[in-house]
Amino acid sequence: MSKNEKYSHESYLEYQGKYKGIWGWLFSTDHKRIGLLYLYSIAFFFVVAAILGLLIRIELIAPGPTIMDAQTYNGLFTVHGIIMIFIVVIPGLGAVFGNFFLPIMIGAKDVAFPRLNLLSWYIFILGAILAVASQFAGGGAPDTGWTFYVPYSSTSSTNVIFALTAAFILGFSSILTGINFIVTIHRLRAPGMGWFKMPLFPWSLYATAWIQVLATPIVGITLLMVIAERVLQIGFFDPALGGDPLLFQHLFWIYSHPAVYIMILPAMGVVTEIFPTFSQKPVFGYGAIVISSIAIAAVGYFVWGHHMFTTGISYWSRWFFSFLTFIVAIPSAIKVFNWISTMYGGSIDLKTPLLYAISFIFLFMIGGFTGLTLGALATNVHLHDTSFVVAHFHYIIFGGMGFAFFAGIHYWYPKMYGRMYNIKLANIAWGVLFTGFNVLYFPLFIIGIQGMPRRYFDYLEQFHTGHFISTIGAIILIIGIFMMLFNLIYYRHRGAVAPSNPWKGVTLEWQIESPPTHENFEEIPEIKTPPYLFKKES
Amino acid sequence: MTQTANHAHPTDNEGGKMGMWIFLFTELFLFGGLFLVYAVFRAKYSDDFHKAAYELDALIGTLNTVILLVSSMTVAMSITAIQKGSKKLAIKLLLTTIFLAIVFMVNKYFEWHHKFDIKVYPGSEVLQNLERGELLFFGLYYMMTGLHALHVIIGMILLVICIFKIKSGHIISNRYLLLENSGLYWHLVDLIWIFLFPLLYLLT
Amino acid sequence: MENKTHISSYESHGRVLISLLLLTMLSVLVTWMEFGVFTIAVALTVASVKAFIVLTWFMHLKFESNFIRWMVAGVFVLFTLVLIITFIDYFFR
Amino acid sequence: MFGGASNLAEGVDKAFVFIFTISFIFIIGLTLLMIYILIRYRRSKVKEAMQFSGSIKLEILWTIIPLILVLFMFYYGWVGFAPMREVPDDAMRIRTIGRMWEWEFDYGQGKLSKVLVIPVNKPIRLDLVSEDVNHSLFIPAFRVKEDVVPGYDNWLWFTPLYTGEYEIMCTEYCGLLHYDMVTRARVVEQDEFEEWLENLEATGLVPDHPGLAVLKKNGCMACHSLDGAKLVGPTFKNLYNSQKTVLVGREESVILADDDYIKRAIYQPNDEIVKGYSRGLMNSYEKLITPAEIQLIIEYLKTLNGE
Ligand code: HEA
Ligand code: HEA
Ligand code: HEC
Ligand code: CUA
Ligand SMILES: [Cu+2]
Repeated sequence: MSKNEKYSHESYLEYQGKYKGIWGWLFSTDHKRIGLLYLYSIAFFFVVAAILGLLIRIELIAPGPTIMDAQTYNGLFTVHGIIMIFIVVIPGLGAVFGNFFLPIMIGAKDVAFPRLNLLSWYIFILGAILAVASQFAGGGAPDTGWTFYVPYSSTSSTNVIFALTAAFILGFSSILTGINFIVTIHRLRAPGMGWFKMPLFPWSLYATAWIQVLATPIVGITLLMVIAERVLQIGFFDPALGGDPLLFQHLFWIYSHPAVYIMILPAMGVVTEIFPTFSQKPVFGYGAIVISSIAIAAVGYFVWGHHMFTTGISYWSRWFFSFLTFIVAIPSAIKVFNWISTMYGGSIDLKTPLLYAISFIFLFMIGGFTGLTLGALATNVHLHDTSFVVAHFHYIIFGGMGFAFFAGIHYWYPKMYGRMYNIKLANIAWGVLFTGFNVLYFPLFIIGIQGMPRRYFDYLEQFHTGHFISTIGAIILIIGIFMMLFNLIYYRHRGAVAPSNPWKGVTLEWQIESPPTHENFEEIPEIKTPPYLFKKES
Repeated sequence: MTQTANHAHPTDNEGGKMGMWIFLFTELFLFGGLFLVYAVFRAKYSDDFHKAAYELDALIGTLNTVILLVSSMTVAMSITAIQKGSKKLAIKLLLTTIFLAIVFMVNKYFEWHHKFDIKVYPGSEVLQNLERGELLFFGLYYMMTGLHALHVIIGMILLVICIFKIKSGHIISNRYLLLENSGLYWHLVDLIWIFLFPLLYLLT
Repeated sequence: MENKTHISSYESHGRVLISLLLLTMLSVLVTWMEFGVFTIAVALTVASVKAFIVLTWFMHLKFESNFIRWMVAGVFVLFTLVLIITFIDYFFR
Repeated sequence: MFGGASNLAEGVDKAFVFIFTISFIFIIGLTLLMIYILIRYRRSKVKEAMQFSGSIKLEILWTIIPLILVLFMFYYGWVGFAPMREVPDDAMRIRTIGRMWEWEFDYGQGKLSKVLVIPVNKPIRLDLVSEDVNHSLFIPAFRVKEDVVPGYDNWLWFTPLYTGEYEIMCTEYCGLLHYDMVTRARVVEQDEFEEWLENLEATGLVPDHPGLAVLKKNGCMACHSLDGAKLVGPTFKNLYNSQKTVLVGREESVILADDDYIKRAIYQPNDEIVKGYSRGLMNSYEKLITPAEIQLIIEYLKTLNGE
């Protein structure tokens, strides 16, 4: 098995530092190993939450109780939501690919604070375990929905405090990662790499990191206040004690709307790397993409109220938030047009990563336009808290961030492991997954418009067909996912040895061996050219 | 815009300081959330807030303000001392700071203790029977000063660590990032108090 | 590296402290004098001035890189915006 | 999605049609464009990629066009929404109570119903009250939804256009039986509605007259009776518009207990003392009771006359 002789240097996978074996992983401050730690742990929690998602779907296959009771169902979608949002997608791309590739792409040997980086992972694990434990411990699974709306969350007798604490801790981990990335990008770019010679994935991480740093503390303190409310009867949000339940929603969404951009920006960054490589062509509108990332981060901070259009916030508040919601769609539009133009006129190699990337565009468009439908005041009144919203965010989170994640893993897999997966199988898996995805979520739009509320354990007869088709889709989707996973796991050790630059990419990570050595670069490269220059000069 | 090419170890002062500042931003927003809540309830119950603020002892508040300001100065001076190479003076100044911090906490203790004595603590019956606005005021008071006190304690721990590092020669006149960052943290504690003080004690 | 470390003198720290103490006195006095609705405005303005002083001298912003200075300003602006936007709701209810 | 059964549905559906049309055009158009590009520029056909990297003109173009389109979307959304917050004054008001996990509609006089029965073609205003946690009242056919938040007076309104039965659902998660918090809205002709209301049994408590509520809230009943009994203070029965003998200082005089007198009696109780009672017992309520509330009290006092 050991073909290490092939590598001129010892790869980071074999590197023996102070600690050996498993400890060499658990105590490693190597950003690549930490990236993989995140990958494995996030994948694990993804599978857990996905199984919960599947159970939700099975329950909804027909009206009336099918496999569980209402309380279980309420716990299921809550924990499904908490794990997916706080453990899988918010750290997701940033923590896995960001950790692994950010330093390499900017020509650094590691992040700015490697030990802090490892600490973030431990904090993350602590929070994650707590979140999962909340499902089983004492009072029963929390049943508040991932949004923890008061007063329900301050009265429910389930393990809400567990879940709140978990979310708080996970937020802390997210903040530390953000700080690390910002400083890394500021301080450790290779000589000659000015801001506008930096590849676009680091750029998107930079914009994301700022949101992480500036928005997360708000939800932290909010969750603390809910805990205080439950434990000390302080009552900031309890109307009986003079508090204001809507204030909680303001505070919650001040964080949680920017959080959706924490999820999507790195995803956009990943596909922005993929299009030029597979078209063998510079990215179209580099500057526009950079500016739009920053614009999304900046404007995205001020639209939180669009989750509260029907709560009775003031007329002008609704007006303002709706208006800004539409404005924040523009940078996303700019990106879509630039991606498509990047492919135009290229020499396009339709390999698995590109397949995922174009389906990302497709699904993101559907998710985005339905987002616009939700952002308009009149239509929001009808659609708020219906399964239309559920379909919107699955399209944009799973279809967007999820597919970008799959694109990324198929793109960088050879670099990370030095092996190739089976491309044919990967393409078939993509087909199944893509079909299943649409069959699963598209019907939810339709029944949502017909008035199917979300978080409903049971439903009226007229929604049966839609739910039934949707559940079938879930099963197809899972088959696709398992094909993909099998492919990635099986060929991890058995695949053909990957060349250092299988896709003929031009960014820095493709200029070093696969897998990279412990310190990435023997010598820090001097950057003289813009990041996406495909012309062979010599 | 030049780079430290080496393995990103704490020798990158500028980076370390930048990281600290960004961390301070998150702290500001942590309290920012509370300030937001304060603003909303104050707008809603301004009379009750006035009434409740009378209950607080403005004298202790003022005293604690002065203490924190002085301690902020001693920390700043200790950095000057280290830069100039006078280890002894730096340690003395840090000890003064910690002493002041302890005085601050003792004051706080008496303040809270008194409140508990007259049964004004979260969840107490006396509190529940007050006007809603006053109740919220005390809720915010405990939350804000409590969180602030927690920061004071963390700051003290950091400063103690600094003292040891100065003694052991890890912090010296051209390498004092830890001291600088701890100092920044301590100033943040002061900064937040600068706002807490008028909002909680002076609004009578 | 732009390592132009600035060493502040003890005296300058002392002067900063004195001005801070004076401002504290001012805000205490102001609240005794009862400016009505303006009391809070005055108290907060004084607090902001104090915060500015602490940031500039004690926290050394005066001698820091531009990036950090702009970020600090940005953070305060951001918080103000969030406050204002929240109040678009509360004022017009 | 069509078949909107209220006056508000049209504006909402217009916004739907507009946004969905644009969305379909863009999603289908851009998808076809992508497929075309993938085929036209596939590697087996195009060996050498063109090397260009941007165009300011295009960037401006595809910033401006979407911007204009989304502004229209915003406009339609707003126009469809604005009437939802402009309730006509003559709307029929029904207090709507949401509690875990049922709806209750209060038609006044203690008449409570679990089903919303309303006359067709009449503006209806539902005043939303929550007794526990957040709920949200959703009537898909009417395109209306508004949260029911404890401690916060929220409302919604609509005019039903057609008779028939429509679903009402709770769309804000509220715990165990959230999914079961559904009921119906029955829209009927005016006379049928009146008949139904007539026959509706009063099962609930008749809510207090708002004036009485003010009196109770301020503790007036400790000293004043409603039935003629003499307590610390004089009774309220038959007080309004009666002739009262009062002492101003030491002078005795007879005055008419009109609106103004009642107001003085509450704001400056010790200026005129009713004969037979002592000064200083009742304190001024000037800070506690607003003039509007006094008006309510007066309205209530009027109901205590006669018999
Ligand atoms: C990754 C996460 C993510 C992202 C990126 C988005 C992006 C957007 N979201 Fe979404 N959203 C969620 C995750 C996300 N959302 C979640 C999780 C919820 C539910 C929370 C809960 O209640 O549990 C939610 C809910 C939600 C609501 C509240 C619904 C309700 O409960 O009533 C609204 C309302 O405005 C909204 C709007 C939008 C808009 C306008 C965008 C825009 O940013 C989209 C921009 C994209 C495009 C516009 C498409 C691409 C552009 C083109 C193809 C070019 C052509 C364009 C034009 C002509 C305009 N979202
Ligand atoms: C990232 C976000 C994410 C993802 C991926 C999913 C995935 C799925 N979700 Fe979703 N969901 C949410 C986020 C997400 N969900 C949120 C936030 C809510 C709201 C909760 C609330 O209301 O509070 C929600 C709510 C929600 C509901 C609505 C419940 C209700 O309102 O009553 C439903 C119902 O159908 C549902 C179903 C599913 C299904 C069938 C999947 C399936 O797609 C899952 C199938 C996927 C798999 C089985 C994948 C297996 C994965 C692997 C094997 C790992 C591979 C990993 C790597 C290689 C890293 N979810
Ligand atoms: C402590 C007992 C007390 C309370 C409480 C009290 N009152 Fe009175 N009230 C009196 C007495 C005694 C008098 C008669 C002396 C006078 O006219 O001032 C009086 C007189 C009046 C009169 C004039 C009656 C008349 O017959 O001319 C009015 C009207 C009145 N009260 C209204 C109120 C209202 C409204 C409240 C509550 C908001 C209230 N009172 C609370 C003791 C009380
Ligand atoms: Cu009531 Cu949901
Ligand atoms: Cu949002």
